[in-house]
Amino acid sequence: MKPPRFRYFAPTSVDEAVELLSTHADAAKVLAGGQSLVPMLNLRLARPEVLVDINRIESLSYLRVEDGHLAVGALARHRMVEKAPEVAARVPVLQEAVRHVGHVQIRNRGTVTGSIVHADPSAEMPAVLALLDGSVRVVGPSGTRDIPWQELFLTYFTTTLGPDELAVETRFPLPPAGAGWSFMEVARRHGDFALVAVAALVTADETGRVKEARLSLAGVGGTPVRPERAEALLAGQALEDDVLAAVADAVREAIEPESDIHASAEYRRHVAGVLAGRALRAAMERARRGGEG
Amino acid sequence: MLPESSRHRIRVTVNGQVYEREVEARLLLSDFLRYELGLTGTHVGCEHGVCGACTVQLDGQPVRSCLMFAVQADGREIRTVEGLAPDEERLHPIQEAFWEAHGLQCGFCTPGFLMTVEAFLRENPDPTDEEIREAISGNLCRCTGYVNIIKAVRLAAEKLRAGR
Amino acid sequence: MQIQGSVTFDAPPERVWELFNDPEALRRATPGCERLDKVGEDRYEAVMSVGVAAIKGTYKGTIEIRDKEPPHRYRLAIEGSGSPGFVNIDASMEFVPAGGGTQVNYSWDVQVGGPVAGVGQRVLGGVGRWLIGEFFKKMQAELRADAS
Amino acid sequence: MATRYFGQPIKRNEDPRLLRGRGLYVDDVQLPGMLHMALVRSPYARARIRRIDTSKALAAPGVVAVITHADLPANLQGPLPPLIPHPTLKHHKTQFALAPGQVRHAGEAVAAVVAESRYAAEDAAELVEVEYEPLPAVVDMEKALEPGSPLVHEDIGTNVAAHYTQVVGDVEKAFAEADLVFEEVFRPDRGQAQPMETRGVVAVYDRNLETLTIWDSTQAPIRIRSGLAELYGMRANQVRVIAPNVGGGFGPKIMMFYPEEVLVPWLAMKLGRPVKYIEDRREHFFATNQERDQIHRVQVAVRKDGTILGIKDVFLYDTGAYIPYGLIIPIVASCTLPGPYKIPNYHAEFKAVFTNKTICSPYRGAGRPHGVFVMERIINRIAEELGIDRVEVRRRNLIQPDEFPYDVGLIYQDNAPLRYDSGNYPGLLDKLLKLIEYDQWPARKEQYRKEGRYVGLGLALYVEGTGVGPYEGARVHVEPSGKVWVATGVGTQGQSHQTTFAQIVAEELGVRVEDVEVVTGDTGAFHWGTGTFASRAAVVAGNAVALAARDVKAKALEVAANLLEASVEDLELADGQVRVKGAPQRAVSLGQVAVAANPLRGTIPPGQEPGLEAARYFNPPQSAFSAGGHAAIIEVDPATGMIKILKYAVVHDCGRLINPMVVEGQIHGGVAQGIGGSFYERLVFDENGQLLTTTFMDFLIPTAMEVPDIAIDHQETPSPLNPLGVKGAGEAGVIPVPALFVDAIEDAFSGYGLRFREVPLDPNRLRQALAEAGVPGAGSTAA
Repeated sequence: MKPPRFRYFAPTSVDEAVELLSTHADAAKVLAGGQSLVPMLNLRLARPEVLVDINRIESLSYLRVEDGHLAVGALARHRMVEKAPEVAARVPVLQEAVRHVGHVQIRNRGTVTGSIVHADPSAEMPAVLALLDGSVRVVGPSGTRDIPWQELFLTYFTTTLGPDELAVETRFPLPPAGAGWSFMEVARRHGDFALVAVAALVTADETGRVKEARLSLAGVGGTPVRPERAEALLAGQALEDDVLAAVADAVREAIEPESDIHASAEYRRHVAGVLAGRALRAAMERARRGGEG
Repeated sequence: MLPESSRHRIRVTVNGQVYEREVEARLLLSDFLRYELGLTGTHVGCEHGVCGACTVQLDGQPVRSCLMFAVQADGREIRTVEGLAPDEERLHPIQEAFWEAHGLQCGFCTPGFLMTVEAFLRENPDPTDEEIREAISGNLCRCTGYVNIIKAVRLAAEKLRAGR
Repeated sequence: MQIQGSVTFDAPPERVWELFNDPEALRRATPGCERLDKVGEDRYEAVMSVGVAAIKGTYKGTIEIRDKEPPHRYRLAIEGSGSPGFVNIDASMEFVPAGGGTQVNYSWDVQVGGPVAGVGQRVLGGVGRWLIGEFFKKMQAELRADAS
Repeated sequence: MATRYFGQPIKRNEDPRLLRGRGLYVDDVQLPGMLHMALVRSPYARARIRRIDTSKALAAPGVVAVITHADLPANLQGPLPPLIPHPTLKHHKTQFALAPGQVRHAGEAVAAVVAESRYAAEDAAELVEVEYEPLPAVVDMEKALEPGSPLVHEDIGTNVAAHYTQVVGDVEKAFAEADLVFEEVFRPDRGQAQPMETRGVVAVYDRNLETLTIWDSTQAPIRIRSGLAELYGMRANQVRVIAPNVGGGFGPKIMMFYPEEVLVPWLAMKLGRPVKYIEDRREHFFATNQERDQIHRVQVAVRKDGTILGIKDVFLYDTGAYIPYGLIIPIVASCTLPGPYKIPNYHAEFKAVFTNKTICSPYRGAGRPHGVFVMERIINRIAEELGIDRVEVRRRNLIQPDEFPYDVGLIYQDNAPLRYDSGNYPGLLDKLLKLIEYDQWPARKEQYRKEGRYVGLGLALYVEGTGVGPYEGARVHVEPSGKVWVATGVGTQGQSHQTTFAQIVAEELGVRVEDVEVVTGDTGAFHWGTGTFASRAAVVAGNAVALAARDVKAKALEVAANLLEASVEDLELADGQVRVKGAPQRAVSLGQVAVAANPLRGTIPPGQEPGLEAARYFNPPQSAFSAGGHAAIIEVDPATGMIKILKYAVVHDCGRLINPMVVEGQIHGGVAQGIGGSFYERLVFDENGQLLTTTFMDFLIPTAMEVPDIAIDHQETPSPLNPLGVKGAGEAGVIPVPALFVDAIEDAFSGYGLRFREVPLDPNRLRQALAEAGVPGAGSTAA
């Protein structure tokens, strides 16, 4: 298990990186944290001719709260997000989710933006992006654009990013003040890919009913899924058993999971409904406490 | 059919010593440490980033050396198990704790555990058992069932706190 | 791995049959198909670059159309191999009149082997389904392009 | 009173080097001019090889040689030698160094590439063009027995390698007299040992000395040495095999031979340069032996008081594509089934079946988990059918302490009668119940149920045959420095021989444990023996060490008696000295005695051999039988099928303990592997024989998050069969885990009529079963 040959470039600016990507187009792959790409290289399943390593573009290593967003630079490692006080304070669901990403060695190296554009449908970060209606900022030869998550993910490991475009930032809109949150995951072992993961965000009115609820799921198809009908069902409701049962049904309708050796599609469908209910309850609990953990 | 591989001159500090070498771009950091520098204490168990045997510290933080290329370590600081003990006579308190608690059997996974635990205890000097389990869950051990490793980490934390 | 489904085409079975026997259309619609050379009656040699994201492999192999019953059904036998492993497909395609159009019922028995099977099982089903879906979408586009 | 070493939890001699990263594993061996081998492996489970074109690979940069079957010398072209024959093993088919025109499992080696680096070798391996004619594969052992099934070996006309039956008593009569008769089918699935270090071989040939030196991560260096010498037509002493530090073994690292073990030394001789092969993890999944799939169809005859009258177990054993290791696993499974219970009438019958899958050979437990799983499931079924508590059913069938030696009536894997040497099974059970607080369990379980939690208690008992022959040996040698040097043939893969053997010597010679250096696994240091497997090293080699140390002691006393002008009876060994009892100032150091025993001038008595040294062998008359009981409390989330182990308890009896810390470590590791094999680890083959689990992303070894703390209590019933009174402990931890695991889960859902007959379970299977049984929350309408 040794990687095949490739040519390696380590640009120190975004412009330089984009130029390299334009020159080599389909032959090139961006290397950020490398925690998904390098295993595939070692297994010789990925064989790009050129690697553009962006780890030397120091300007991309940042976390900022700005104009209602948490902006996560392309070199911000999972660990940086996990430990950042502003993430804990402003986007706690992201912090809760990031703890499920691999193990500490992986989180020290892997990047949030890399995980998102890698577009593994079982991964946590894309599900959080969908939950918060976030976007990815990309720079290409013709300039900068923001791709909303709905337009980003096509299917398994496939996004609408052009081969000459570099994702430079992930933009998570800040959840409403006082929103409760939860991220729950069923994985075979701690740190494994999710069989199913559910993120929930809930705001409550004075009577303890749902004002707005959002759900986002991973592991249930080719992309992260927001079950819109389930979300709509929740508005104005108290989280009683019958409401949650209807929500679970709506969640199960909204997804098309696959079977693999670890879990059947039926299992994933079932557990998606279960976790949705549990995550909503946990999020509501926090919403009642005014969004405090 | 196969593309050419680029070669690069790198300068890496490993356990305080500076090494300059020319490497092929695809050379894994784990192989660089083991075969170019002869630091065979870093072991390779899976080469796909799960087992943690190859864990080293990059600028003080544990990373999997099988998921990095040597060229990426240019200008950085690496610490391996060979850099843990203060000298030939003494072991590091974490090494002592693994010895006393029988935290190793075949010893193959041990260097990876030590490098993970050293960074962990720097951040969290007085961890709970649950925190210890979580911290070492990226390192697989097939011999010990982890029971004595957890005991060793607890003991190491005590030793380090006492030595402070 | 079994992948089944049906797709509707806006043309009668005779026309759809023709489309599904047109090597140029098949080549254009097959994801990653770089070459499709006729080497005998209903027999082609193909080079395909298939995969998702960085995990792409080039497969060389043969495609054979068998058991033809125009314009009702045929079978596709596809065999390819490359460095990521091998893919063998036995696909049955059925062309059924539906209203003014044609419903194509397909049942693909996909056998994947070698490294990609041992590593990619988690996503093979989903990716396979997606690729087949892309193929039919493009065939629909071929039909429309032809009609316009 | 001299310091005691035997029985003490002493820190390990081997650790300081390992902790500093200064072990020597095979991949750490680096020699000037070394070449690297990579193999081209079949992607098909069954195929004919039509053509191999190596020209492109040969032209690739850095490539030195590309070898196919046709390039091998005649002695390496045939099937490799069989390891353990058995009279009923009619078709002892063995593997090839490189496939000769046909492959029989995915991953079988087809060609070898040798290059200047592993990177270059892998590049070139991709360029070897192999044209295969794929053939239908047989993957399922039941289907392999159907008429018309594809044949793994066409020439024998069957997929049955062996059919073997052993009978005790009159089984038909037992069934005729029974109050209750039932049948069950159990299906343990396939798994793998997966040591953290994969396999590796390095070889270098010295043309001037005509000697071949091989570093091999094997559990049996001496046998590899002897076998290779024979294969290559060399004298045994021309070949030295060193198993340096071995990064875990657990069974599969003993094999005669893996293809790479034959190819690498031959290539080193042929090419005149050192050659290294390090198996990568993906290769390990299909190129290193596997185990565990069996199908047991068992019928049971019981009296209404719960006593078992008879058992008829007919099972299939999946051996994979070849059967080099013979019938050890199914024989051990048959012989382990009765366990601590009296089974007066027992019919054990199996067929070993070829399939187009990787070869099976013993993995820690080696059939024992199967026997225990079947037996303990039977006991629970009896308890359920008769409404008797499961512990009470066990009690009523246990062999009593006054019934030893107890003859089970079977022939064991060592071809000796299966006769338990010593034990106290009711004692074990009592200790186990106390450790798990069984008397409080009904109340606790009720409380959990009230809280809506599903928590169950499982337990299982077992007897483990350990310490099989034929023999091991050891040489104990005292240096002039007073330090003791011990060499033995068994290798170590983490079992702590450098410490436990040192303790045995320290106890006999009165020296400090750290002053005893033990060399294992180097045929240059000691060249008689078989290897480390089947929980035998401490028993067989340990006793050889003790006998050799006792001889050294006798000699030391004799020589010192001369030096001190005292009689032997008045002397003792302590603190590194031989001294006069009661007059410790009259003493000579052991080092001085060693010098005196090997004088440069003067005389030594006629008949006395030079040096303070002795070599001895120990040949056990039969196996020594360890026993134990495990219990666990496990919680299940019925909505997701996820589990949490709340408590785990072990009571273990391996005779006298040499080092309790080491024994407990062995148990911990075994339990973790047992947990893996019960819920996480499964090798999945598709219907064409493709292995779908070839990374640690899919084959799920438990992490520290999945393994609980483990409470251990010991019982010591010394073995009367060896001087130290010890029994083996290496495999104990893994054996009963699958049995108690499903017991706990069934208990958690008692009242729902669940019965699990397969292992490993997983969240998917478990939740499915709970949904089908109507457990609230598990059904598909649950929120």
